[in-house]
Amino acid sequence: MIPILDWALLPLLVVLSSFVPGIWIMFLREDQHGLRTGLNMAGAIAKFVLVILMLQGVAMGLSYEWRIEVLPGIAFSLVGDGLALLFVTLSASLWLVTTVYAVGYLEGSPHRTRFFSFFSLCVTATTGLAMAGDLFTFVIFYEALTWATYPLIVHRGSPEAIRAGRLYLIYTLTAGTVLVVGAVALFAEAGTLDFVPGGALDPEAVAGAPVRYLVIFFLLLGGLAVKAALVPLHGWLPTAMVAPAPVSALLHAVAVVKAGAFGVVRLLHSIFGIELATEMGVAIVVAMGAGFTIIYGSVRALNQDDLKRRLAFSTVSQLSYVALGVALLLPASHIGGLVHLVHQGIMKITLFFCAGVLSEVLGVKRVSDMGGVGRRLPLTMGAFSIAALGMVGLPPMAGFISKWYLGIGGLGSDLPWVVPVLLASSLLNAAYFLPIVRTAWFDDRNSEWKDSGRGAFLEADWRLVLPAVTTALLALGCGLLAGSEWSPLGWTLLLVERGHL
Amino acid sequence: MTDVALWSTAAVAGPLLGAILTLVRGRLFTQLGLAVAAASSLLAGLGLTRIVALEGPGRHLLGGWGAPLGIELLADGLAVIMLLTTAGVGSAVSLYATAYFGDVDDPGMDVAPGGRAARFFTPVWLLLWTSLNGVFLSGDLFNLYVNLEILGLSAAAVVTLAVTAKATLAGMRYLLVSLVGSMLFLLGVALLYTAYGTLSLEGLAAAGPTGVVPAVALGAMTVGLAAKTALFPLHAWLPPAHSAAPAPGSALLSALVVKASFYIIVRLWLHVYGVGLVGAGEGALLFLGALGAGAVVWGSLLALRQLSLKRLIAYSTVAQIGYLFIMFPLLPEVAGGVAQEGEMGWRVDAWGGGIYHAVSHAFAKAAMFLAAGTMTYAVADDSLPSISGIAHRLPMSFLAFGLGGLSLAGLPPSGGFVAKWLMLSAALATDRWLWAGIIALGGLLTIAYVLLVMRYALEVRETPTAFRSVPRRMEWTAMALALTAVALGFRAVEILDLLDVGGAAPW
Amino acid sequence: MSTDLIYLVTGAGVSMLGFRGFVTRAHLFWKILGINLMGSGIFLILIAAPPRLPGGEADPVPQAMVLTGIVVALSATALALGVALRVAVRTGRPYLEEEAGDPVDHPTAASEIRREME
Amino acid sequence: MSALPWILDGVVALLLIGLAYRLLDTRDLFEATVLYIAFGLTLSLAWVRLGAADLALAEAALGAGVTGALFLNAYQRLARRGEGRTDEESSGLTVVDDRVDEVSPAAALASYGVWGLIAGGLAWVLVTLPARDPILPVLVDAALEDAGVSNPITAVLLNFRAYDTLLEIVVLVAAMVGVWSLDRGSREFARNPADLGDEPILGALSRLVVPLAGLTAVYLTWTGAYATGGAFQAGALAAGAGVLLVAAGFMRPVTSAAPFTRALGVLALVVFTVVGLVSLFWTGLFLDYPPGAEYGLILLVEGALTVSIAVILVELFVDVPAIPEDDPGLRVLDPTGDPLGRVISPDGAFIRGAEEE
Repeated sequence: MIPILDWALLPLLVVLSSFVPGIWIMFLREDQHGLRTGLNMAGAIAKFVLVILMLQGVAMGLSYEWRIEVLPGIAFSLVGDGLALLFVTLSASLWLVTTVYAVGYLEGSPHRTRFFSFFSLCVTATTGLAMAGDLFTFVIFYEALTWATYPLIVHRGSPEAIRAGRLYLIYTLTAGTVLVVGAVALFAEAGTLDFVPGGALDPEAVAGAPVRYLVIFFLLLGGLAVKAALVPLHGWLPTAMVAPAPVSALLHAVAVVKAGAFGVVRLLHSIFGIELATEMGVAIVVAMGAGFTIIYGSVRALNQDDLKRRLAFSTVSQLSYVALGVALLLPASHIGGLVHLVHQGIMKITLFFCAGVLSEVLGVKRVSDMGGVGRRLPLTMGAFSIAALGMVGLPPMAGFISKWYLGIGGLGSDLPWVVPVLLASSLLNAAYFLPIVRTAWFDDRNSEWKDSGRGAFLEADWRLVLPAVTTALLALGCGLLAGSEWSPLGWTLLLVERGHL
Repeated sequence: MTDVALWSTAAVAGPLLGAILTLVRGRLFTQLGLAVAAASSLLAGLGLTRIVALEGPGRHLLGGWGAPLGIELLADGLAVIMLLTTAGVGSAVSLYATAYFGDVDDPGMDVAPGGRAARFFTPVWLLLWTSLNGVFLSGDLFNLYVNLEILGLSAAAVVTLAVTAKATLAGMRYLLVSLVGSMLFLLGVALLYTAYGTLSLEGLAAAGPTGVVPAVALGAMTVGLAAKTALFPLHAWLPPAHSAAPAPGSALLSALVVKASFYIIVRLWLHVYGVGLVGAGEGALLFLGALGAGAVVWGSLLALRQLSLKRLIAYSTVAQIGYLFIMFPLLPEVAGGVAQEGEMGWRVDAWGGGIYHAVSHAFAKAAMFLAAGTMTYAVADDSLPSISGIAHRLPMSFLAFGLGGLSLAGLPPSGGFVAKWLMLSAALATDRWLWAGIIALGGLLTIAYVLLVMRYALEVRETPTAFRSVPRRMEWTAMALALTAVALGFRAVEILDLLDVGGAAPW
Repeated sequence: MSTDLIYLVTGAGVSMLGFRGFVTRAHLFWKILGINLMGSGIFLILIAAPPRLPGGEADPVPQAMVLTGIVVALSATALALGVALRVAVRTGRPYLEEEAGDPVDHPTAASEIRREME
Repeated sequence: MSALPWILDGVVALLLIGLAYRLLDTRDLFEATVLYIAFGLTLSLAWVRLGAADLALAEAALGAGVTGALFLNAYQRLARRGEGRTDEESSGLTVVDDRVDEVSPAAALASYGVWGLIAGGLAWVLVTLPARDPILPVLVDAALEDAGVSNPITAVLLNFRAYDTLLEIVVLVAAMVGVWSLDRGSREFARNPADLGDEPILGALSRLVVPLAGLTAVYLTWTGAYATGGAFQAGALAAGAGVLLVAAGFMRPVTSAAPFTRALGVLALVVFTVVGLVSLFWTGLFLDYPPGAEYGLILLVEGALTVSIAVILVELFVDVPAIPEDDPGLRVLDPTGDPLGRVISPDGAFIRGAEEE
């Protein structure tokens, strides 16, 4: 056994591995490209390796915890348990890929020092949030994430970007305040903020003050739902897609919306516990909200011509699978929801990578302009197609696995509308993704291309193409190799087996 | 000689000797005086903290007489925390000031209108420091009055160091308010001496002041001190004064000076009078809290309407002072309940939250004023549009401002977050949802005006404004203060433990 | 005893007259005079109120306090007069210019931003 | 019991109230100033009636004397400023308050009524306060033999509550430093240096008065230990002599630029602090004079106090009206917003700070 495996500092190191480069980069000069990229890559690789080590350790039955007491009874704690690792692995690996992509994407543009600094800090906040051992720590990173993301969203500095940034801040900061109030109320009432698998609250205490806990639950949910983009609190997300493509990729797949969704999972799983939440009747509310969001997002995605906007509404819709899965009191739907957390991330990041390539290389931003792009950029559009088909849920793609489990859960549920919602959503997914694929491959070129990437080693800058291909293959692999114990599904099943859920 | 005697003497005599040294003039003595003051204050703060943490509250019988005949210096958790805060902020601001005012030996100082400020800032500030430490340690009412007068005169002198007509008027207003505030305080002292025949705070606490005369006395003293603290609606003097002063002065006034009179209010209300321990006092606590809530809302809204950088920060001080007073209604264990004497205690989280806010605000606000001072120094203008794009030229100052704002807004991780967490916890645990709402709303408003500044600072203008380079020291001192404000968010336990020594309970 | 009472009432009267003068007069010199009278009134209270010593002497502790207070008031007056003179020099008039409520430098920062963005 | 004391007290009290009312009501600054001095003198009568002889002396010297002189001095400056101006903004109006709104008698009555009610309430609270036994005077009496001096007030000031007195000197020094910081270091007192010694009446007067005042000051310092007197009264007297010397032109106006003046001004502070520190290291407590040395140390401190107070008071008298005339250079500064005025920029150039580039 490698000695480092049971090192309690590992979670802290995972967080620091991007924090230190982030701060360092902040003080670099704009022209220190080599050092900046080096720091970025070193941080990304270090984080990836550390997470793999932790993954090993947890698989072997270890668990990690690092804490310092901040206030009496409240600690700043980082843990590496199964659920945390599910998310942290996702962000660590996708960050590695995104860093490569971002370096290529932003080549030659101004303010890269600022960008990469906050890029690293953004991932720091995400990993910290993933490994938060209690609600206090979670809140800290949740708020930090807001601040780390804001400069990325307004990066371009255009009035549009600034407006999007302001909208983002208004939504998320208000939500953050609500979350803090909820967290304090929870602490004042229950005296603990720790995340405990299966729920940290004492059912009898909750029964003693049902209204109070109901208020607390909705405060916390309200705070989380904004980042998770649950309708009607999703307004910031489609606007925020003015950000550079790597940011959108990160925002939609890894960081912000995932933080919200993960928070909902933590809320239902590790604070209230599914049984208690169901008993209180709040789980159904969450499920209904999620169901509505799934349909609403899909419908809105249908008539968006702007590719990134379509993808954004798709995110609104897809993300609620996670909340829906977790809110249903059934093992299968849990598995589906959690696995979808990972699968959606991988697929959605692929889609945004590809959208970025399209706009960067060809200048194509709208679906209606995409005629024939597949022939010019076969690798990219191949990746896009794999991810899009996965989103629709075609076997043997990753999306199929999650929808399968969700469907099984839905069938077993008392709620008659779950399966129809899932079916309708899949149809709608197909309705807004398949036309894109068809246009790209089978239509003729129908717009002006600036076509800047010719003569590159691949069809365009390899730093743009390879990440997309990698994540697409990853998505494919997650589906094909779902039976392996190292796949997201395998890991989730392990968690269930260990009783972590 | 006991350690308490040594360190409490050092806290007062150190800055005093420093002030005398700086009156010799010249760069050498200016720096020597600052060094003596900073070193003795820091050592005194740490030494007393050690004693208080290990052995409990300490006392120093000045002249060997002891209360009530003589004057005692008292050091409990609250006092040493304020001493340490003052030492930390004061040292950083002193360093900043040596760069900001330039070389006092420079013959050009005689020509530049600002030369006066450069020559006299240090002695005035060190006298101010003496009185701050004096206030925090004093255990005697009349002694507090004398300290308050030193504080008032030297603080007003800090404002009038700036030569503009605005600054002169603002300093005049500040001085007058300060003097009348002291007079009201003295009236209270006279009433209490008449009624109880002692000036010792502990002696008065032991006498258990109740009845009409103590109530009138407390009322007069509170009004006077609230005017000095700029509690809404007695705040009108603050924004002009704090914005017109030279930047290091603004930092000191906002971070420390207003806290001194607040500190005396806390001492009187909680320790001497124990107001609210019986049901009757709760109305008074609510009243203070309501004024605090008014300050939070009004100050923040006006901050949003300013187009001058330092004035915006000054209004923010008005708002943040409100939080200090929101502490009071959160203190009683039971909300709205009329409890019997002895049944009720103070909530530790409200107490800790209030004081923690005072401390983290001191660091954060000092950082913000210093950073703002650096920006105005660079462009020689104080209006928000003139600092357009400054973030790209003074990134460290910009960051210091941002981190200070982060703490001010109570966003994690920061000292301000811990403070707001504690106050929220006190409010929610006793079902005071309205107060929780105001605390949360104030945080959002704070974010709004901090962002307003950051937005200007980030924006890039077509025509660059004139810009002169800034001494590095001015940048990193602000940064150090901001980082301290943030660091306070990681380890509150020890500070709260220290606050427990002496605690909030009546003496 | 009666002497004390007379001066006690006088002290209350003088201090509040001073306070009133401070509040109502705009001229800086009268404001400073008002503060001084307020102080004198409070000094009277301090000496007249506490119990007298057997020989008719006043309590020495308040006497010392008032002695200190007189010097403090003198210092404050000196500085205040200095600043007041400078106000007269810099603004042309020795008055505390009334700022109506909370002044705002410019209409609103928000509208300014909006104007700039257009 | 005769009615005389009653009548006397009544007259003094009415005089105090009447003077206070009138001086705050008048629009003429000169009248107000003179009335203020009269008020101070009447107040010292009240102190005598209240059995506080030390206060009477101090009030006459400091309250009425020095403070009155400060007001007169400032008045003179203000009036002189008004004379030279032709623009209507500052044409002599500054010594006549033209900002008093005409109010109807009813409104005035209402205003005084409200304030009278407050004062009445305060008085009522004080008058109805139940009598208590003297507490501190008993303690003072008991501790007096260890205090080193026999005048209880001096004992309180320089021994029991010596810390207060130390800080009181700090207040004085703070005011002095504050006033220094207001002026620009170069100015003239009322008299031109060329006219030094050229003032026959003042000259004769000072030849007569100054030595007398000096002697009395020394005596008062000395006597403070056991009888009425003390450093503050003595310092005020010496300051009066100093002011006379300056006014008569025998002495160059002392300025903040003079190191000797600064040294004398903080002398008391230094001596007092050093005595405090020496006793800290000797007996273990700050200002706890070593047994047996009390009298000597108190006398030392008193002496230093007398000197410093005299110097500071003369300083204030000279410095307060020496605030510089309006300086066109300053006018330019305001719009730039730099409160230090280091950026004089008619042409947009930086005068200071440029070398830091």
